[in-house]
This record gives sequence, structure tokens and C-alpha cells, in this order.
Amino acid sequence: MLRVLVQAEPFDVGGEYERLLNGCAGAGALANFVGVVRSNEQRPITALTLEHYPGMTQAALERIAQDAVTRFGLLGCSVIHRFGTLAPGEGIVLVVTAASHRQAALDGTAFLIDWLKTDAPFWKKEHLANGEDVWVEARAADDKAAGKWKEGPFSECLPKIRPAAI
Amino acid sequence: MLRVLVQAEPFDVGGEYERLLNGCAGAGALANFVGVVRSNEQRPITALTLEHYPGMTQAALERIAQDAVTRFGLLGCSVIHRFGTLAPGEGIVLVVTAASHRQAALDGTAFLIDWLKTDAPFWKKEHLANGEDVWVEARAADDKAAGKWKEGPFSECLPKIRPAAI
Amino acid sequence: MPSSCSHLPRMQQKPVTILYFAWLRERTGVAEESLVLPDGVRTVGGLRTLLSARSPRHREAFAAPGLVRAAVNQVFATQDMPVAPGDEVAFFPPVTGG
Amino acid sequence: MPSSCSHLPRMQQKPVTILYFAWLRERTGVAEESLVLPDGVRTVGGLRTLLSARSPRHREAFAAPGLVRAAVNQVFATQDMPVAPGDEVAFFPPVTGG
Repeated sequence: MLRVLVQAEPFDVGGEYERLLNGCAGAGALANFVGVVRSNEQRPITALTLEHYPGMTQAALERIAQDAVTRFGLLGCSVIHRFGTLAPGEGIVLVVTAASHRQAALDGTAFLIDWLKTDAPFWKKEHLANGEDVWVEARAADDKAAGKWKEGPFSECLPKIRPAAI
Repeated sequence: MLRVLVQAEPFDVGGEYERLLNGCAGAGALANFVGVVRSNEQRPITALTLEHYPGMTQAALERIAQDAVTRFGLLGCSVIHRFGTLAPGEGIVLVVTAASHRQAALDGTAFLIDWLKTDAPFWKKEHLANGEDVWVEARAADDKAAGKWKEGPFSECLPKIRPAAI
Repeated sequence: MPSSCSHLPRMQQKPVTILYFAWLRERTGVAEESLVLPDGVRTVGGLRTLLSARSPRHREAFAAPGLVRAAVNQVFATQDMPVAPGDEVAFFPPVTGG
Repeated sequence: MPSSCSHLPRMQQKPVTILYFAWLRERTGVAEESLVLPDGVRTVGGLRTLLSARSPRHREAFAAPGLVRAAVNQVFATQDMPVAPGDEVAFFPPVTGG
């Protein structure tokens, strides 16, 4: 089972767990990851706005979800990425994977979120409590995390080139 | 926030997500893992019974949950392990971690489930569809997975010795 | 006498659609525009140079500190990749989703 | 004249509580039992040897193929670890939780 959604609406973590479990007969392990709008005392924000590239997002997410299933032998996975303006504590992105055994579910989840951080066409703008609006800058650490999946026996399965700076 | 439960009752994946999120101000990443009673065509089972060592389980789980928080700098984690007789598809164990960033949440989750597989005093008995009752045997792969956490900079933090065969 | 696409007068060539996202959209002041590729502009890098000269805001946007990345027809692209009439070309900063 | 604990007559010594789990419980037919440690049995391994001789079912259980592990006072223990009066000692196969 493959479920990929790009939506403005919130997602239901428990409901998506049930849905994937019910769609994956024989599953023994489900893992998930939720990225949440973060605000802290050092850098309070009032909201986060996610912009995306509508024509590209859905297809790109479907490709990578299919790739994760193949690479890790998943029984299924769900990827939901929101866009629009979100308040602190709201979920931005949800990844759920189902597998026979735990390692595949855990690895599939890490792979998907690493990929989403570096290769999904979304851009975050923070609305700071002091009134400033700031585009979030890409982190070199994210590129490194995504890069680790390009080593090893499956590197030839990568679906596409990474964008180079121009 | 630390939440450790050993119980016969089912757990609520969505409810536990919300609870940990609400208990961990500043969280930007939540990860979870659910181990599920697995039945497949090759080896159909009607139920799984989990026996545990009541006097030891709660304290052991609390120690390792605290260790995970320290090691990975988690904002909090929840560990719920069930005992008793469960049907296929039911959740056996739930781990949820909350952190500022994703790597800590993912690593904390993997650490906790690896540890639970090898060091938590639970024993599984499968009730096969053919009427046989079979105690599940420990897998060497699980020991290896748990062992990997004993390398690296935090190995001196390990809370206790591993049981050797006697 | 039939003529191949590349020999059509410029007016009849299909334009290229240009999209901008995030701070490139804000700084150019444009989310989407289109233009007919002039002779000699056949790559992502060439198109970027052309667009930089389109207005002071375009120039400022492309000259701003920070990397600019691109996609051609919804696939990430490097500056040496070809652009043809009818393509959709997007310019944006490094992505920050997830 | 005061006497230290180790000089108490055996009847007055606190017994050791023994617990069995999983197939060790099933094969011994016992979930919990207690005994006063005889002189010379002061380790987990010594206790195991003693218990193996307690009944034919005990002997069979401890001789069965498969590893047997132990805990003393709810902490995993190896066979050379000490056992003292009043301790709780558990025997069980390798754990399979999670």
C-alpha cells in the first residue's frame, strides 16, 4: 500500500497508523516520523508557512515512496506533507512505514524523512514573534544525511539527479 | 517527559503521540515504533501470549527510557509494553520519542526497540493455527542490533550488564 | 513547403514558462511569467542570465546571496541542462521541506 | 553473645525465592518456590546445579536444549554472581520481547 498526500489540512497520526496497518497484511513492524512546527524560548515563532511547487510535489513524493518500498522491502508506506500556514505544535510532515521486521520499517522511515528534507520542493518561512518573516535556510547536515543513502548496494536505484547550484 | 507502562490493555498510537507532543515543549520531531502481532500465510497464528517478569519489567523499562533520554538528548519518550494474549494485528509494544531535531528522535526510537528486543524480560509464545503452541526463540540478529549501541562515545553509559548464558 | 519547429518565426514558437518560488518569487515580484527563447539561449544557465537582465528586481533577486536551484519540467536540473520551447523552468532556493 | 547473620542456624536463615519463566516454568511445573541455601551454594551457577537435582522435572528443564539465563534481585546475572539469603533469583530463556 502506497499513500502520498500533499495537503493543507492537518493529518491524523493515529488514523494513518490504523490505515497503513490495515492495508499491509502480515506487517509486524510499523514506524513513523512526524515533523512538527517548533518554537522555543530562544527563538519564538508565531507560525510557519510552507510554500511548495504544486506541479512537482505529488509526483516527486510518489517516486520516492515507491523507491523506499523497493529498497527496504516495505509492505507499504504513507507520506503526507502539508503546505500553507501552520501554528507551533502542528504536524508538517508524516511518514509511516510498514514491514515484516523492524529494521526495514526504521530504515525506510529515516530514508524518507532524509530525502524529504533535501529533495522535496517545499520552502519554509518562519513568522517570528518579533514580527520578522524569515525564510529557513537549508542545512548542510541535511544534505549529508540524505547523501548517506547514496552509498551502498542500492545507490544505482536513485530515482533522479540532485539539483546542483547554478 | 518520561512515560513507561507495562499493561494488558491495548494502547492508543494517536493518543500517545498527542500526549508526548503536549508534554515536550519545543519538540520539532517525534518518531515512533509499533511492534505488531504478525501472522502470515506461511505461518498463520491465531494469537500470541506474552509472559513477563512483573517485579523486574517496570524498573528495567524506566532505566532504559531514562538512558535513551540522556544519550540522545531527547525531550521525552514513552514506552508501553503489553503482556497477556493478543490477536494478530494488535500492537505489542509502542515506543515514541520527542526531540528538537529528527536524528535524535529516530536514533532514540531505534535504540529503545533494539534494547527491548534483547534486554526486557518478556517471552513470547505463538499459538499456531495448527494448534501447536511454540515459544519464540531469541534471534542472534537482535543481539547484534542491540550490541551496536554499545560502541561509540556513550558505551560507558550502559545501565547494566547483559545476561550471559549460564 | 513544410518547415520544422526550429525554423518557425519566433512569434509562433511556444513560449517557456518560468516559475519562481520562496524568496526568488518575493524578490522578483513574479510567481510566473513566460517568454519566447531568443536564439542562443538553450540551457538553464543561459536562461538565468537572460532573466537577470529582465528588470532591476530580477537582477537583484538572482544576484542575492544564497544558492539558486532549478527544475526543468518538474525535474531538478543543473545549469548546463537544455531548455526547449514549451518547457516549464522553475527557479528557487535550496529546498527546506520535511 | 551476639552472632552475625552467617552464623544463624539454617532454619532461621531467610530463604531464597526462585522464579521460573516461559518454558522453564512449564517444564519444571513451578512458577515460584523457595529454599534455604545450603552451605557451599553461594553463586547463581551453584544454585542452578542444586535446583537441577530437586526433581526429575527440574533436571529435565535445566538439561533441555536452549540457553538458560538468570537474574538476581531483578538484575540480569551471570553464573559466577553471588546469591545470598533473602535474594530473589529468576531463571528463564533468552528474552523475546519488543
